[in-house]
Amino acid sequence: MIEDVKLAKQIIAKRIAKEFGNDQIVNLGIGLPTLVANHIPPEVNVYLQSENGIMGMGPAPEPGSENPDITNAGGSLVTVLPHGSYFDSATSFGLIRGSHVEYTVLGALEVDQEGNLASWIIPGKRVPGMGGAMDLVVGARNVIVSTLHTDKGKPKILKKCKLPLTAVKVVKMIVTELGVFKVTSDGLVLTEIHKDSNIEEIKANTEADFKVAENLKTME
Amino acid sequence: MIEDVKLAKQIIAKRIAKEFGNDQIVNLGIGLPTLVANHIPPEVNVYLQSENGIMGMGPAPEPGSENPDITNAGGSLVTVLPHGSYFDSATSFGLIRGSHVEYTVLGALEVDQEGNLASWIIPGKRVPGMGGAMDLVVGARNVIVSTLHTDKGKPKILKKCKLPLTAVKVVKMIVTELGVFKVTSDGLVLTEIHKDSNIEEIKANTEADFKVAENLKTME
Amino acid sequence: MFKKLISKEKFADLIKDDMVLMIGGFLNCGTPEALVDIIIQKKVKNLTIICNDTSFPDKGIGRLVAEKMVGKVITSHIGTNPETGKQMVDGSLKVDLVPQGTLIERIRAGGMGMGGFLTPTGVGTMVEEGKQKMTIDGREYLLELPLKADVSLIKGGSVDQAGNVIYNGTARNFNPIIAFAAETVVVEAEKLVEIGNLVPDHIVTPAPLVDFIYDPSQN
Amino acid sequence: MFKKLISKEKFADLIKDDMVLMIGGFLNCGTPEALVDIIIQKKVKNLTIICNDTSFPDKGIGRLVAEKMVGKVITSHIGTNPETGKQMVDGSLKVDLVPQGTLIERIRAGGMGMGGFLTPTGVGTMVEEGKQKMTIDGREYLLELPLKADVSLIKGGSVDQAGNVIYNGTARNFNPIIAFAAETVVVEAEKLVEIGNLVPDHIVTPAPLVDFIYDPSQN
Repeated sequence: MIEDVKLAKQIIAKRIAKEFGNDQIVNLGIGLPTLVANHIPPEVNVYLQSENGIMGMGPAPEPGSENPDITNAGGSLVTVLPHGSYFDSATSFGLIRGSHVEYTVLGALEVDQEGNLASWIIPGKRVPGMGGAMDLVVGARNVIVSTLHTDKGKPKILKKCKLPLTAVKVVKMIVTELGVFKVTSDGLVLTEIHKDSNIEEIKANTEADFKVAENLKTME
Repeated sequence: MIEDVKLAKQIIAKRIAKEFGNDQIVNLGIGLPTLVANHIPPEVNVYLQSENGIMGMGPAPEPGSENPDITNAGGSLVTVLPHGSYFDSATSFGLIRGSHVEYTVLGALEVDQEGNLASWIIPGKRVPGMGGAMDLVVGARNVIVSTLHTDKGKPKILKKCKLPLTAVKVVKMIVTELGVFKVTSDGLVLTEIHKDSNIEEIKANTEADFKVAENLKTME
Repeated sequence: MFKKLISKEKFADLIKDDMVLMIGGFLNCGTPEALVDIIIQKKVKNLTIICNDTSFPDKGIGRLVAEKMVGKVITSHIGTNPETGKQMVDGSLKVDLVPQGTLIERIRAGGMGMGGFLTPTGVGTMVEEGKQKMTIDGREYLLELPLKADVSLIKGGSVDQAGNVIYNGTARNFNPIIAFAAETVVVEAEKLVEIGNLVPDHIVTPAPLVDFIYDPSQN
Repeated sequence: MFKKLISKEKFADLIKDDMVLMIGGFLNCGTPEALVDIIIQKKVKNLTIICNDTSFPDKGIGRLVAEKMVGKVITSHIGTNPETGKQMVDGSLKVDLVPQGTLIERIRAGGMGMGGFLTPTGVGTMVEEGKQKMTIDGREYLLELPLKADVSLIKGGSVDQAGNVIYNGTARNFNPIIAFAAETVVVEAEKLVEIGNLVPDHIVTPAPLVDFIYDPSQN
């Protein structure tokens, strides 16, 4: 098990960044998914979209050049690239619902082997609201869940989500610090494994049933 | 009967222009309704909207300053006022369907005493399509029909439209060269009469039943 | 012509107990804070607020919640304002949680005369409770209904004296859409300009949608 | 990066018999005429065209009709093009007439992932034939379904090398909406500019919606 949480998150972010292609729209959720931006190769022109109404989001502003009217969906100050643009929320969710967003990357409270996702509510305990997550996971062409493999030692990849769902059968890929799973019509498949992990460790920390891909690769 | 068609149209246009108030959005149909613009008092700031995507439409351009990218819904070259703006067709019909247009003024093939309107098709003979008319008459707060009282001697204001309808029970006011009718829950009411006409003439040329308002006024 | 400028007092007169307000903004960005200030000073009661989120307790819409002026909120996210959650639990504030894309589209439907729309968002989740489900071309959708308000409060970037609005950056968010969906629309102008200073191709909210302009620098 | 410029030949390769095309424009304004020229030179067959109107026989979309390249048109108005009416009567062209506001909203629904929407337009008329009617809050509406296309052809005013578009005046019309609703989007640029020359607040069509840019001045 990779115990260093910071390192674990870097492993996940770095791997996810490899998925993106030129001219694609990508929406990165708050928290761990935000780190993915740091790993996108400079030669790949990804349009980072944030649901509050920005396309072509750039990095955080240099000190002294902050503009309070340029933020991301987490409320953090950001910048816009020279080929970026702004739009209203209806247009922003038109892009999202209309499958113009190629990848949405977000965290999970639970995810299961059918691709169901629970990420927005712990009834009686934590009710932040779904924000834009339900639209994002239903609308984006590819939903990638980025998550630490376990939460306080308990598996997060389950046979069946127990918490209220964000959406049904939408997740295509799950990336943890231990490996990469694809959700297929044939069930969950482990396609990549981190060099410091092994299949026994992953089995012990995963509730879901999964197959191991014949051509299992090393996660990089 | 006012035989001079040009004069008749001027009478109609002049009367309709009196309806409009400050800061209201008005959509004028092609043909006779377009003439209404010439009679709007300069102290009243009406926003002429055209469904192709312009707000605050101005008069035809001066020769030499035509811009092919500034047209009205009839395809004529127009101008935009300094407080005008442009938008896409979805926004334009959002304004229309959402009751932001105070008045729509349009012609009729037939109009009836229930406020039904037929204006878009003569089956087997003339099928131009409805264009934006169906949305306009359903969405605008007030539908004014501007029409010559008869077509080749035949009444246009009927008991019941015979041609396929543009919309059901939407017309609020009918203005012809002979007078002004309001469509009320109590039926058609003649509220104004042109000085050169009389009630007998209007009765002879109107198929619809109508009442004469107690305080019948002279149309001006 | 073009007498849309409104004073602090006249704006305060517009806002009454039990009203339904739409307020623009996304967390800390694009909310007409000066208009919120005036509402707070007036101490109105039992507002219904339709907004993207309830912001923070000391910011934007969050302040109206913290001042206990809100009876109901229709929103997509309350997680950044613990006060909203507290009042929801103690029963003093009713919270309707709506997916963000559905929320803005319901407002658009209200402002643009639609009776509703079909969205795939929320199918198979708690969101579908009580809603009509329809299958179109083999895919399930929820029928979502329009939202309207008495007053919309929007934050404009550059606003001309006629009421045309251009927004700054992501301060745009809900603002141009809620401008369609209320009986009365008030814009708080970041920068008030003369007519003719805005390019018609760049204008986002056409002037006649705006009833009143509030210029904080003149108040 | 930003290699979206397309040649006459490459654009011609994109367009094939039996395709569904959306084409921007309103009568004589805002149609990508140079792209239409290329299609006419290629002599394709049996296109389905989704557009506001069929323009005039010698203009825009009307030319495709006059050249008998269109098997079906979904549009709101054909009255300015006698050729459309003639082919409709002789049975060689199928014409679906749709109210203009419903047409553009169906395209928007297609491009923005809605399963349909409820409009009051057309209730009680021929337009309601075959459609589901629903009553919401005591008012009747028609359920209208989304439209999509294989390729959308749009006319841009100022277009940057990344594909961001600002439109000129009323040449905007259907263009920004059809940019959402097709697998492939080609913009004909009135004026091609360098990246950074357009203000992000003014951009109407965001770059990643555009797949190809055609610059008539370079062809």
